Amino acid sequence: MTALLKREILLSIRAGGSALTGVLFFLAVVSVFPFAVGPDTKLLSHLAPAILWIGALLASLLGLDRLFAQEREDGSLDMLVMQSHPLALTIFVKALAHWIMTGLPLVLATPLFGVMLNLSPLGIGATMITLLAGTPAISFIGAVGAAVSVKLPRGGMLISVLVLPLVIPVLIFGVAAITGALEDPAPFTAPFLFVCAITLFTSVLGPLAASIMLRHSAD
Amino acid sequence: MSSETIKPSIWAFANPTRFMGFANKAIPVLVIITFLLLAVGLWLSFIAPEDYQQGYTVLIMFIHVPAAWLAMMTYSVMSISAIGTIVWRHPLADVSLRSAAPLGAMFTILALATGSLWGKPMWGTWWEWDARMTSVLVLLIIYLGLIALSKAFDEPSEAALPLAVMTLTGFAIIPIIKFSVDWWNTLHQPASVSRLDKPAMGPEFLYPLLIMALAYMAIFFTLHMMAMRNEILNRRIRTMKMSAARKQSVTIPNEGAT
Amino acid sequence: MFGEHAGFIIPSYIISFCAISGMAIFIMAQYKSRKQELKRLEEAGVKRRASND
Amino acid sequence: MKLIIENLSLSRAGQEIVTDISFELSAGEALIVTGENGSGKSTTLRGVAGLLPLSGGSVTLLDETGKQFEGETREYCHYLGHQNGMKPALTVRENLDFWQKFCGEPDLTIEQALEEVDLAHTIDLPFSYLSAGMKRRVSIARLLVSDRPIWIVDEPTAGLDAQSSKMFTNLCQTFCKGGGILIAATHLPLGIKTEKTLEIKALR
Repeated sequence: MTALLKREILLSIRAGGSALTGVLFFLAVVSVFPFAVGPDTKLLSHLAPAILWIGALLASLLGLDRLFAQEREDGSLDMLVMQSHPLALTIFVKALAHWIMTGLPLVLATPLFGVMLNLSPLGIGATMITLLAGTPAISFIGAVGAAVSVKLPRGGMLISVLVLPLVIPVLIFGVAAITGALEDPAPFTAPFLFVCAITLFTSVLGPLAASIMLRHSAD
Repeated sequence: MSSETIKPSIWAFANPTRFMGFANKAIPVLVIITFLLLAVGLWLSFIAPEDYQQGYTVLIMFIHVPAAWLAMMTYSVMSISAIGTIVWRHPLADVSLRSAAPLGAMFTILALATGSLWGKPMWGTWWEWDARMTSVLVLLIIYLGLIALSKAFDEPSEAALPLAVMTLTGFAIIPIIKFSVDWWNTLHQPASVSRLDKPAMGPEFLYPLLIMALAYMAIFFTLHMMAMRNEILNRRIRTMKMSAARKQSVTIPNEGAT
Repeated sequence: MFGEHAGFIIPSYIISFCAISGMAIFIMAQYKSRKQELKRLEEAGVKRRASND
Repeated sequence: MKLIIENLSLSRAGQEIVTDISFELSAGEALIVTGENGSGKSTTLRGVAGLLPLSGGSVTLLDETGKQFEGETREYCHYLGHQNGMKPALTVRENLDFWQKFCGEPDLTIEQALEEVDLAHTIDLPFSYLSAGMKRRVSIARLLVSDRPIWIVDEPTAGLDAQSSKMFTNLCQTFCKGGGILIAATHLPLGIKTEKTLEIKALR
């Protein structure tokens, strides 16, 4: 399994650097917002947690459509499925690698974009922690979408449509936790724990559901 | 398979070889010029008097403004290279475009970083979404996008045309970005960097600035030529490896007989 | 030296220096490794010109 | 060791592709599957490899004492389909190394396996640099780096020249002599003594 993780990471570094592309997309989304809402610093800093979360959400969806489709096209999927390892574990590792190469760079880039959006240091810290806890869930839920649409020639759009509604809870609690950290009456811990719970829950359920899909979508 | 897309007639080694010879001679000269210009520029910068408004932060200007100019100039070099790729399909043009992109990104990042370090004491904020800064940020995104595009292809020669077309498309956006100062409402325009561009700058600031700009240009041309040299070597290694794979497979029957 | 804003002036010079010299060092190191690889390949008997046969 | 296929039926999109296929193979035996295009050769092989749900029948793998092997039959199979299952961005070594580690049961080293398919000199080249035939040979080398008692190969010599096809038949012979079970969809005479054939006729 470490071999799989190593291969996935190697692949995403070689093939055009999906980590760079993800952060770049994040940067593009974040810098589009001030064009749309205007350069009002106060407004931007108020919106910053939401902007960062939406940017991270959209950037995390990148590359999900290739998660299994590419394996299927080059024939690797057959061999991945045939081995004695639990298929769910294989999928878990693939989703984890996807997160390491797209989600994690986003978390690391957050301070920079936070400063640009005039977010306070506390807010930046809270955003980073919630993103760290929340973005894995996107990869795990995304694995289900990727498995469902593995045979479709243009699964990319469909995956986004399928996955986005499912990750809304993560978004709700993630942004709620940041608000909780910044404004006094609102709590931080409760929504943050919800984010963690969703991630843990999906880390088991996502790969399991995806493994059932992949087993039966073989042709 | 993929090697058939390399056309030896176009990729005739005459031109790149001549370029390599030229670069090997030119680079030492360029390095010397760069260091001389930098020495003079820095010396002039540090003996420049304190600005009555900006204090010593005017020192940041001597590295900030050249970086911003170079960020634009690099893009122009890339656009000219892109025309070379599109019109003449000249392989050196693609090499030039590819090697310039990381340098352009570096200068853009430097312009943004030093601008940010200048803005904090002057305006009290690291970042402001004013037209000038945002437009430079967009330029950075374009640079990074082009770098990502250049690395996305398995076969570098296939990337040449898409890269050139994207570069030129990006260039069409640059004037739009420039005019965004007028079109896009910005709260910060009067206090923006553009204030320093006014020609009414005193000679005690103008000369160091111009020399530093020349030094930055020399840095760019030196590094660009060195990076082009690397890229040409890269491609040679690639073709050699590919022919290595073929070559030995031809000789295998003899080995197989033993 | 450099008045009250030295904390901004010095870092901006340091960043510029680090970025440019870092880029230069990277390019030079790349040149060296490319040269070595080329030499290795030539010693292994690979021709530079891909004679299309 | 004995591989028993009984009354195998497979369907795709609700349509029966093959029905009632039965055969038995013991250690060292080879089965050549023939048939016209579209007769369901690939489907049969994928069914045996556990890549398609069976619509009827069974695939069982018994050891010498007649006891069933632990786990699914597919875990004891190497499958070589139409695609090579290699990543163009990785080198030949990285590709094979991954499959060796992922499949477990290491057999030949990567260097030895590549030597077998006459590609030792490509070990550090990116997979994408290779020609189609060489790519195929690398994926044949994959069968050698991990130990599996059953090989299921679908048109293994597609894209290979005469020389390389010969090399592949040699490898198959060695594999069968060593007690392996080989199922191949191919038009090539494999020259294995204990060779059975199965002709699949298209339904409908």
